[in-house]
Formats: sequence, structure tokens, C-alpha cells
Amino acid sequence: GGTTKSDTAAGNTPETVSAGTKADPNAPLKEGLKIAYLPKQLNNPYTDVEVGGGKVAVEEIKGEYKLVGPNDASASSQVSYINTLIQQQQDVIVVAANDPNAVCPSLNQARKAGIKVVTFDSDAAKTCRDAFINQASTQGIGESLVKMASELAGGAGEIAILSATPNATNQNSWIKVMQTELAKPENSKLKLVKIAYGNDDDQKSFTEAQGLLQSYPNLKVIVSPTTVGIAAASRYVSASSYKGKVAITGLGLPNQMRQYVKDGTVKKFALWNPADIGYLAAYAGAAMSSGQITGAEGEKFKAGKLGEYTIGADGEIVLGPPTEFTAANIDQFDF
Amino acid sequence: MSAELTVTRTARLANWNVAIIAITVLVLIVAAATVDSFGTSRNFGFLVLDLLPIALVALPMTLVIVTGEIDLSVASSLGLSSAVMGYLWNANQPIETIIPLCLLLGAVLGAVNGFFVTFLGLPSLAVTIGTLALYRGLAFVVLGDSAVADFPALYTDWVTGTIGGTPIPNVLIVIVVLAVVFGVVLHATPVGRAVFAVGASEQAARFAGLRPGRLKFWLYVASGLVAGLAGVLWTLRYSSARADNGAGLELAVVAAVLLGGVSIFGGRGALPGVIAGVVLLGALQNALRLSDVSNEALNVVTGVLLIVSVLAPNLARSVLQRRRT
Amino acid sequence: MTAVDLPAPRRSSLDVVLRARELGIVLALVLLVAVTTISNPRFVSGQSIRDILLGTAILAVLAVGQAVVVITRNIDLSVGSVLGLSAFTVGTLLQNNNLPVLPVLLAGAGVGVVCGAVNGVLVRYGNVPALVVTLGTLYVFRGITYFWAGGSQINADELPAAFLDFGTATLVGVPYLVLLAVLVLVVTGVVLRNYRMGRELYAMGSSPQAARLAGIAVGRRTVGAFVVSGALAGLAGVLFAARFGTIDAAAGTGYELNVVAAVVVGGVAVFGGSGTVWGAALGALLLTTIGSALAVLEINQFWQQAIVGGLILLAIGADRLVAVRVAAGLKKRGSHVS
Amino acid sequence: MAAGTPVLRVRAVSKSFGAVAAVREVSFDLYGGEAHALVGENGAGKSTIVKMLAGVHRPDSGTIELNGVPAELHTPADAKAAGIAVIYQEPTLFPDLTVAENIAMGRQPLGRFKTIDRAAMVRQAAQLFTRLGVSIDPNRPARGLSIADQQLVEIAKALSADARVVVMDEPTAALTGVEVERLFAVARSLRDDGAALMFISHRFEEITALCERVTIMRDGRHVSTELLAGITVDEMVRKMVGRDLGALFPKQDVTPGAVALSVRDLSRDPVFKDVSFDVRAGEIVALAGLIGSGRSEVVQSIFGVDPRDSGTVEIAGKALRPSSPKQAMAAGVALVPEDRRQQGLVMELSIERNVTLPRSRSLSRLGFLTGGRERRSAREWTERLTTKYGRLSDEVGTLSGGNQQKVVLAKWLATKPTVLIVDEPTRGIDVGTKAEVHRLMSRLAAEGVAVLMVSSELPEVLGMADRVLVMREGRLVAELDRSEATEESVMFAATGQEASL
Ligand SMILES: Nc1ncnc2c1ncn2[C@@H]1O[C@H](COP(=O)(O)OP(=O)(O)OP(=O)(O)O)[C@@H](O)[C@H]1O
Ligand SMILES: Nc1ncnc2c1ncn2[C@@H]1O[C@H](COP(=O)(O)OP(=O)(O)OP(=O)(O)O)[C@@H](O)[C@H]1O
Ligand SMILES: [Mg+2]
Ligand SMILES: [Mg+2]
Repeated sequence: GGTTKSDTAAGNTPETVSAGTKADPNAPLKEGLKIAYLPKQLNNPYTDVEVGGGKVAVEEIKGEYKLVGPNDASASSQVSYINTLIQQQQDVIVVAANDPNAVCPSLNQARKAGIKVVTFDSDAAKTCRDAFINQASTQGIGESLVKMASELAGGAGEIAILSATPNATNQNSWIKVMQTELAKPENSKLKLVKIAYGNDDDQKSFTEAQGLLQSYPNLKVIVSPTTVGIAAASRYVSASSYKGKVAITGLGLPNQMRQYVKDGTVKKFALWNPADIGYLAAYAGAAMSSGQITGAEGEKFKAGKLGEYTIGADGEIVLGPPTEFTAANIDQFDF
Repeated sequence: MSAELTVTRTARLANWNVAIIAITVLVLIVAAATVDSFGTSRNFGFLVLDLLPIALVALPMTLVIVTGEIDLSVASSLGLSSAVMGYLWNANQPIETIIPLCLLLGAVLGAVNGFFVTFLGLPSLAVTIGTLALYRGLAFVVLGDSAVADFPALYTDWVTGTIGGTPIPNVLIVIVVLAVVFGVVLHATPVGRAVFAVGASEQAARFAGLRPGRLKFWLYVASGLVAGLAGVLWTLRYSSARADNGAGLELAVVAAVLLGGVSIFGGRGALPGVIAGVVLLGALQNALRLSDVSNEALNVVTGVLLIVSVLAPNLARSVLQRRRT
Repeated sequence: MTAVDLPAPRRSSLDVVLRARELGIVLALVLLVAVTTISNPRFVSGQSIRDILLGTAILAVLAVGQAVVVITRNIDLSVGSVLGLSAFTVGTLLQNNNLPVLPVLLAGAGVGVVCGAVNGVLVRYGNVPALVVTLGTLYVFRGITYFWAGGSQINADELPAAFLDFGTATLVGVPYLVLLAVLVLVVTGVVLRNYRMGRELYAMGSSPQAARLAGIAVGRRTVGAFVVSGALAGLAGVLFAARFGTIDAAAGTGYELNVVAAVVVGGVAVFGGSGTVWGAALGALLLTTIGSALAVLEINQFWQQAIVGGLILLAIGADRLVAVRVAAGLKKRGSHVS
Repeated sequence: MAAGTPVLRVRAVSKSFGAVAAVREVSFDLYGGEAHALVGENGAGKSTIVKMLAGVHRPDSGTIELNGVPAELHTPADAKAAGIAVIYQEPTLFPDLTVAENIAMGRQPLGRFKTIDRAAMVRQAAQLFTRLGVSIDPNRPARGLSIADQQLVEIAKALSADARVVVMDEPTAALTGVEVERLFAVARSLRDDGAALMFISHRFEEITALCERVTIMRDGRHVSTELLAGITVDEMVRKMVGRDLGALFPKQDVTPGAVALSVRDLSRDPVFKDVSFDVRAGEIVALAGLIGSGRSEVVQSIFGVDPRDSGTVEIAGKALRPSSPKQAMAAGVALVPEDRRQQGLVMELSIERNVTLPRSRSLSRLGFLTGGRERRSAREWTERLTTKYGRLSDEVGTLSGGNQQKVVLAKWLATKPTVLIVDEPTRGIDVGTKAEVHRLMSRLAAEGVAVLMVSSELPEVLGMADRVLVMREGRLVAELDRSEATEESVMFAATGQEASL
């Protein structure tokens, strides 16, 4: 006897916290909303840009902006911060979950306390947030990564992926799309030899890049769908004898990558504008808190300079397609 | 050691124990008065949950340190227990089997430490740094970097829940029961007498017919067992079994124990002081976070407190002595 | 008094055993490299060796400093935090600011000297055990770095090219960082072995009371050992900045345990008085090589930490066995009036 | 002799440790070219004087003058610099360093760039050992040296310093006759080169053989300083002890009962071999021998704190398991160990905890200890032994040596032993307490307890024992009845040669 996983396979029973209220699209945006950002960890340049966008938006809607977070990307420390935010009676928590499940009980407690929870960057379990700001559709990113890799490899050869952590929600879903793409006949000459994990840690990514190149002498492209990974891999290759022989691509921040694009290590890479994510999250949270939307599929709201957005299935809000950066256009971006 | 020195040392221990409890109470009062929502019952629940792992692991650690040894592997044992819990849960084992297994695992991990320290006579600092890496590594081997969730709500809710309608968290029962057990063992049983004797002078303890090796071995087993329990509770609290759970906790635990007035050289210490130390650290962390003071300030406070807890009595003594002569 | 014929003093067998202890690490290293190379010959390519040596350089510098402290029967757990503070200081100094390398190295080491002096003074004059002091300063120094950095990161593109070159450039194929580490190692090794000051450190670790009775300036030497450890941790911070180019407040977090592990694996006794910096450096090399080999051998990276842990236990266990055997041998070899 | 000004003058120095006044207003002079003996009972304050000369302790009052100039000896380094070399009573070697380094520490010969010239250092050590006539490998580590060899290295260390004042605190305690002769030859040559020697020993034959002058101390006070030529050993002893010795050993005559402790072929390599003897109820058996002859190891092995390689131990006919003090205690054995600071007491614990430590299980009720029963039991036993203390909760380390020894005795007597083993029961305690301890042992024997006493004090052995067993180099070499036992016969057996007294 006893309780096993299959007994609870249905997962957490969905919390029906926001049910009962009805959306009023014409409700005015409240002023003075307390909106708190809780990124994965504080000192990460990518998240800094994201929450920077959030700050701009919060000021636009005359709210109170707050940024808190742990110094390490651990789920447990995020929980303590969520608890603190509950105590401080914030109106909106914008959070990038380090572990989709570990933060769940606390987020639900927050929602019970009337706080709207918007996830960004890395989603929490669907049952414990009101909306998720997706930087781009999973399908779009996966396709674009494979397209860039194929171009750089000249249509054939070995490629490897340098990802974040093996349980990073985003990266895994993109990699899944990439694998489906690679299975298609037009990409049959591309061979994915290894998926390495740099844990979004600069040094670890650096060492992993090093290990990939040692293990696979014929490697043509490293695809790194994380800003930490792509920067570390580029730095390693640019200073090693592999420069010019191995191409790097993936998702990176223009400011971090500029040097490697200029010195030729990197030909092209992609990203959305992370500041827009934080920006959009603030508007989504504010709209929800003001009662304009409840997070149900099909609801629409206005997000300042970004225009109007529609909520998709499961409360997902997609920011838009990613931008490709090359030597030609990189100087037009500063983030 | 001169007579004079030893007299003041006894006094110092008593004083520190009283002092740390007084400081803790003071901090609690000041925080409740000045920090918004610190004194709420909900915050009390959060505070207890945040303290939980450190409080549990600090109990056997106190005994281990009083015998003059140390166990730095506790956080890794916690992590391995959590990882194994996730692994077995994924393998569709009933949770009622998994939990005892995890406790047993913890005890075995402790026994391994005990074996190296007592049977091979290796320095515990080196041994437990070794097993710190080993156990954490095994945790990653077991579960990789993935997380296991979906633990039964019955259990996770119990861990995060409160007793009946009261604001008292369920896990407080666990803490109190274990604290009483360890406190009674340390201060009111022959085993406790042996713990102090072994820590103050292993040789003299041997000549009094005690068995220091055996005692230490079982203390390590207890330390592992409690770390295993902490691993289970951690997993249930976050509903997430991960190999990296509790990483770095060992330093916080040692800091809390030393802050509680336990001598790193063994032979001295008292459990009430340690509990005050744990509460002090937890309450400060909680209050500072509520006042939007950053994490980093807390690091500094922890470190300074730790040093001052040993330094202050030393300084006080030398000032007293200077005045006397 | 009768004249006695003494046999010429011979090399003691213990010396040979001590050598064998370091030899053991060398053997393990050779074995590891051999096995890895058989499975993937590129493991011994120039680039790969350079990478391992670069990785070792930072750990070895830290391990040398740690060994000095451990030999005096103390421990310095704050090295990771000192490294972080120094790396961030250097990064800030260099941010869009082209300084030559030498003053930068000195600045980093200077940060370390201050931190080490704080540790040393608290241990010596505050009469607080080293474990407590450095556990405390581990938090404090890291906290200071976080305060200062406040979540900002210094990127490679903000650092002068000359400095980054220093991190990768080589002299006849050997990276500068490695040369610097070797220099540190040789100087410390020679001082410890061949100078009175060095021998006094061993004496203090071997028997603190006897050291006091022998008139050794125990206080000054203790502070000195911590200053050296701090300075080397500071230097390691500069090397870290040069090699990785990206510095944030978390740089070097958790290094302390690696460093202590390297020292212990390298045969430095945690209770002081014995061991060499050569051993410590070899320990650092072994740990780094294991890391690289596991990646190349395609052994699940998750095994790495477990293997390192097992290795530490093996090293101290073997050390103990050797010590017991030597002690038994020595007891039987008492002197007799001839 | 003793021409000119003294090299070193000790003027009215006093030193207290807390409540213990170890040295009170002691004055004497050391002259170049002269060996000066310092005698006194255990605890008279001799080593404390040595430590003040060495800069380890600072006198509470009084001065030390070197060549007529007051010397500030704040640290051992100061004393070293002032030309005072000290051989401490307990060896102070660095176990991890080589013997040569131990000798040369702080003044290693330097070569180029101020590096240590190891070859020269080893050569120096070898030369010193040649001078002392011993063969110790200068390259071996000090760890594992026997006590005698450690003492020899200490002597070599002092010799290497070329000091003007050489202070030797019981350097011969662990040495055999031949080694002592060699040491004396070296000491005489030092003296003849003009150094001032201070020599501490409990062996009067050595004092008369080496020294010209003697200072006698009692209870921390200076009694007198005399030329050895003008004083007999008996007079010296009387001045040291302050009364006649006869009354010290109140041995009652008892008829021995059944065999209580029986030891057969007990061996432990390399410390002792084939030790067999019996002790009967009511008997006091002394185990005599030179320091380092293995007596303590034998009794520790009997009690089980040390392992044994072979042999059997029986208590009242029942065999004891090896290495189990617990079982030995259950069988009625108690061991009062020789080193009360390290082995007998847990110095940081309170008096009551120390007294009840071996019995905490039997004092507990349902496994719990509330303190009350412990306190009552501790009070009862400490009062029986007339121990002086402030409160039972005081740390035992705050007591004077004699009272500490009483606590150890109380601790073991409270276990109601049938076999009481005492190792150096009166070491470091004053004469009054000493007599009390002896009376107590007598009384216990009269009550039927079998007493096995290890002692290095011959008068004690002769005064207290019904039988004397003598050990030499780990073997039992003689068994002497009370009637046969004399200083000569015991010393002869212990040293294997004619005693020169
Ligand atoms: N560090 C100390 N702290 C407290 N008391 C001490 C200390 N050192 C010595 N004493 C006490 O001072 C007194 C004199 O001791 P000292 O060692 O000088 O005696 P001694 O004459 O050398 O005896 P022995 O012949 O046994 O060596 C003793 O009562 C001893 O217990
Ligand atoms: N620390 C040590 N290192 C090496 N050998 C030792 C040590 N202690 C004792 N021994 C050796 O053990 C043997 C027995 O010593 P033990 O202490 O039992 O002698 P003892 O007759 O009891 O003398 P004592 O009067 O000092 O107690 C001697 O050969 C001695 O040299
Ligand atoms: Mg003495
Ligand atoms: Mg003895």
C-alpha cells in the first residue's frame, strides 16, 4: 500500500484562486500598484536588462517598483523572498522561477493573499501563476537556432549544444524543438553530437566549451541557447586555436557579444529584447491587478509602447519573434 | 591553565549562554516593534520553516562539536537524502517506504563518517570535507540536475501547514521534540556526561571507563540521521527533490552552533544557547529581509556575530584582568 | 670520555616515504592522464594541457597559501571570499582604464594582505580559533563584495586588452598565469624548506608549546602565515579576473573547500607540522586534471564531485596508514648507547 | 671556588598561580665554573624557578640579575639571547621535524643567501651526539623517540647553545647509568669552560657527584644554600622534608586473604613482556622500577585502557577481557592513573562531575540524571577524603594539586573497588596529604582491598608495601618480601647494577 507517484500523477490540483472574478476590459489601470520583481538571481546581466525594462514600465504606470532576489540561483532562497513579499503585501509579483515546483506553494499563498503572479523568463508550474510572459514562441526559437546552425555549418557537419541547467524549462523546450527540426530531411547532414550543460555559470560553461572541443575534433558549431553559455564559449574560442574553425551561435546579449562579433569568432546570434519582457510583465500584472484581465485565454490588454497583446493558452503571453544580430546590425543595439 | 583562568572560563560560558539568549530575545522584541509584519503569525510560520533545516541539523552538530569533532558533511547528506527521495518517488515507490529509507540512508552516511573518524582515527575536519564532496556528488549521480516534484499533497501540506487552527507550524513540533531529546541527552543523561568528558579530555574519559570511539561513532550516526530527516522535510517543504538542496548549509549550521557558545575545541557548550543562536540568525535574516536590507548585509552580520561571539568574552576577560592588576 | 664511532648519518627512510607520498599523487596523475589519453588522444594536445595548467594555476596559488596556514596548525576558510573581493577590486580598477599588469597584480595581492592581516590578528590577538575567524570572514568579505558590486558584473569588453592577453598569452608555449603560479610555488617552497622562518612555521604547527619555549615569535609568524595566505588569495583573484574576463560578486564562491581538499590530498596534515607546498600544488593539479579528464572521458559530469570526495578520503586514509607504519618502524629503531 | 661576582643572581622572586604560591621570596646565586644543585620535594617550586629563568613565567615580584644587571626575561627568546639554555623537565621537541632541526631550531647554520645549510646542521648534531656518546640518527624525525632519547636530544639542544648559564631540570630522570655518566662528563667540561650550571635531580648520588653547592627548597620557600662539602645527605633530606620521614608510612599489618588479582604472562610489544604476579586481598604490593621501565603500561593494560598482545588477567578467578575498562570496573578494579592532569581528571569539568563520571550510569534513574544524586554522592566522597574546595560545581582545575589527587581517589574509591591500582599516588602532593593518602591505602588494605601501587619513590615503596615487585626494561626481574626489600636491593634489581649510594 502507500502513496506512490502514480497516485498523484494528476499533479497539483489546480488552484482556483482567481476564479469568480470577471474581467472588465474597460477598468482603468490603478495607480500606486506595488510591483515586485524576483529574478532567478540578482547579479546576472541578462536579468538586469529584463528588470530594467520592468522598472521603466512601473514608472510609466506610476507604480512602486521593487527588486529583490537571492545571490544564488536556488529555489529555496526564492521561496523566502516570496514569503517576504507576501508579508509586505505587494500587488504583483513578477518572478522567474528557479524551480517550477519548489516556488509553487508560496506563489499560491501569495495568490490567496490577493497578489497577482506573473512569471517571466522561466515559468513556474501553470497551476501557481496567473500569466507567463514568453520571450518568443518555443517553436520560433527552436527553428531559428537550427537555421543559424545550419547556415554556419554549411548545411552539414557535427554540432553541439551548450545549454544552461539540464532542468531549465526554457532551454529544454527549445532543445526539444531543435531535435524535431534536426530530424527533418533537409537537416539530415547535421549531426547533434552532444548536449552539454554549463549551469548558467560562467566558469562551468567555459570549461564545458573546452571539453566539447577536446572531445569532438570535427565539431563545426556550438549552439548555446543561453546568454551565459554563448558568452563563455565565445570567450574560450576567441582565445584558443579553435578560432575560425568552430562557429558559435545561439542566444546572446549584444553588449556581451559585440567583441566576439567584431573579432570574427561569432557570425550571428539571436535574441529578443529582454527589456521588453520586464516591460510587458509589468503591464500584464498591472492589468490583472486592475481587473482588466484575469489571465484567461483570449483576453486583450494594452502594454504601453509595445501595443496590444492577447493572452494565449495557459495564460501565456508571447512577446514576439527574436532578432538576429550580425556584424552589420549589432551596433544599433545597446542592451 | 591557572586557577584564575579556569574560574573565569566557567563564568564566561554561563555568561555567554545567558547573553546569547538575552540578545536573541532583544532582537525579537526590537524586530517585532520596528519591522512591519515581523510579529504576525504568518511571518512566524515562515520564520519557523526557514529555520527548520538549520535548527534540526544544529542539534546533533552541537553534540559532535562538544566531543571536539566536526561534521561538515551534513548539508550534503541532506542533499543526498533529498535526491534519493526524488529518485525513489520517480521509481513509483510509496512515500511511506521512501521516508524511512531516507532516514536510514542518513544514518548510514553518518556511520561512514563515524567509521573514518573513530575506527581509522582520521581528523574529522578532513574526513567530512571529503564526504561533503562525496555525498553531494552522489546526490547528483542519483538525480542528475533534474528536479522531482509532485509529492503527495497530504505530506507537503503537513510540512507547510499549521496545527489545527493555531498559527503554530506543524514542523515546530518536530523541532521541539528533537530539541528536547537532544537537550535531555546532553544535559541529563550519562551519555551527555560522557560527551562533555570526551570533548574536554578524551584520554581522561578513556581512563574513566568511557568509550570515546563508540560515542563519537553514534553521534555521527545521529548527525547523519537528522540530516536525512532534514532532507525529507526540505523536499516536502519545497515539494521539490533536487541534488543541490541545502548546498552550503553546513557553514550556517556551524556558525549557529558556535554562536550559541559551543567551543570549537570541545568540552563546552549548552543546547539552549545553540537554539538561541539558531533563532537569532533566523530572526535577523527574516527581519532584515522584511526591511528590504539586502542579503549581503546579512552575510556580514552573520560573520561579524560569529567572530564577536568568541572574541567578546576573550576581550572582556583580558580587560577584567588588566583592571585587577 | 671514550670516543665513539658513529655511522655517517644516512638519509632517513621517512624522507623516502614522504617523497613517496608525493610520488603517489604523481602516479595517480600519470595513470589518469594515460587512461584518458588512450580513450581520447586529444587529451594531451597542447591546447588541452594548456587549459588544465591554466585551471590549476589559480587553484595552486590558493593551495600554496592554504598550505602555509595549515602547516602552522591553522586553517583559512576565507580564501574564496578574498579571491572574490580581490577580483572585483581589480576589475573595477581596470574597468575602462588601461593599467599595466604589474601594479594590478600588486593591488590584488594588497587586498589579500589586508584581509589576511585581519584574520591573523583576530586569531592571534583575539585568541579566536582560526576556524571560527575565517568562517566569519568568509561571510564578511563576501558580503563586502556584494555590497560593493551590488549585482553588477564586469565583462570582458570592459577590461583592457592587455590585461586579458595576460590571461591567455604564453611564453614559449607556457601561459603567463602558469609561470606566475610556478614562481609563487618555488619561492614559497624554498622559503618553507630552506629558511629559518619557514622551519619555524613547521615547528609551530608541530608543537605550539614547544615553539613558544624555543623562543619563536609565534604571534608574528601566525599573522605572517595568514597574510601570506591572504596575499596569495588576492593574487589568485587577479589571475581569476585575467583568465575568465567576467567578474561578479560571486567569483570564487565555494573555493575554500576545493582548496582545502587540494591541500589535504597533497599530503599536508590538517593538524600542522608536516607536508609541503609541492604536495599542495600537486593536489591542485590532480583535482583539476580529474575535472578535465571526466569531461573528456564522457563520464557523467555529476560523478566528478563524488570522485573528488572519494579521493580525499583515500588520500587521508593512505596518509594515515603510512604514518602508522612509519611510527611503528621508528619505535623499534630507538637509540642505544654505543 | 666561587670566585668573583655571580653570573646570575635570583633575588627574592615569587610566583603564584592563582591561589597556589609556587615560589615565595627565593634567592640564590649561580657562579661561573660551578654546578649548583636545586633540591626539594615534588611541587616545591623547582620547575617554576626554572621557568622564570627561561622567560616562560614572569616573577610576580623579585628580580633576576645577569652579571650584576637586572635582566628582563619576558619571553623564552629573551632568555636565549641572554645566554641561558634550559632543559625542561618535560621534553619539548617538535615531533614532525628531524632531530637535527630540533637541535638547531632558531640558530641553524646558514649558507648562501641565508639559506639553511642542512649538511652543516646534520654534522653539528652528529658531533653533539658523539660528544654525548649516543647514536641517534640526526635525520630521523623526533616523533617516536623514547623518553630517554628525547631527553638526550634536549641535552644536545642545550649544549649546542654555548650558553653561559645551563639549567637542567631533572635531565637524568629517564637516563641509565652509562648515559648519566656521559652527561656528567659533558657537564663538567662545560663547567670547566666557565659556564654556570644549575642541576635539578631527586637522586642525591648524582648531586654529590656533580655539584659543588646546593639550594634546598620546601613548599616554595628557600630553606638554605650550602656547600655540598659541608652537608650530609640526611641533613639535606631533613631540610627538604622538614621532619623525620619515619612517621610518613603508617602501614598496618594485615594477613593477606585470597588472590584477588592474578596476572599471567602479560606481554605487549615492545613495552613489556611476560609479566606474571598475584595480589591478594588485604595486601599492598608495590611495583618499583626506574622511570620508563614499563610499570604504568602494565597496570594500564590490566585495567584495559591499553591493549595487550597476550597473557591473562583474572579478578577473583574470573578472566578479564582485554581492552575493556568497563568490564574491569564491573569486576571491581579501579585505576588511579599516574598523570592526573591528562588521565585522572577532566580538568574543565566540575568536581562533582569528575567524582561521579565512572558511575554516572548507576547514579541515573531510568537513564536520567538530575544532578541531585550526583551532588550528594560527590559530597559524601569528597568529605570522606577531606578535600578542600569552594563549591562542588567549581572546575576541578581550580583545585590545588593535592586536592586534585584526592578527587581522583574519591572518584575511584566511590566505585567500591576490590582491587585498587594506584600509579604514583602521591606525585606532586604535599607531605601532609601524602601521609593521609598512605593512611587511606593502609586502611583500605585492612578492609580487604587488594592494592597494587606503582611508585618511583623508594621510601614510599619500602614503607608501604608488603611485597615489592621490581621491573626493568619491561620485565619483572625481582620479587622482594617486605623483610628483604631495602633501598640497595630494590635499586640493584631496578638498574641491574650495584647502586652507588
Ligand atoms: N602553570 C601552572 N598553573 C598552576 N599551578 C602550577 C603551574 N605550574 C606549577 N604549578 C604549581 O606550582 C607548584 C610548584 O610546581 P613545580 O613544577 O615548580 O614543582 P617542582 O619542584 O618542579 O616539582 P617536581 O619535583 O615534581 O618537578 C605545584 O604546586 C604546581 O602544582
Ligand atoms: N611518549 C612516548 N614515546 C615513546 N616511548 C614512550 C613514550 N612514553 C613511554 N614510552 C616508553 O614506554 C616504556 C614504558 O613507559 P612507562 O611510562 O610505562 O614507564 P613507567 O615505568 O611507568 O615509568 P614512569 O615512572 O614514568 O611512569 C618506556 O620504554 C618508555 O620509553
Ligand atoms: Mg619539576
Ligand atoms: Mg609510570
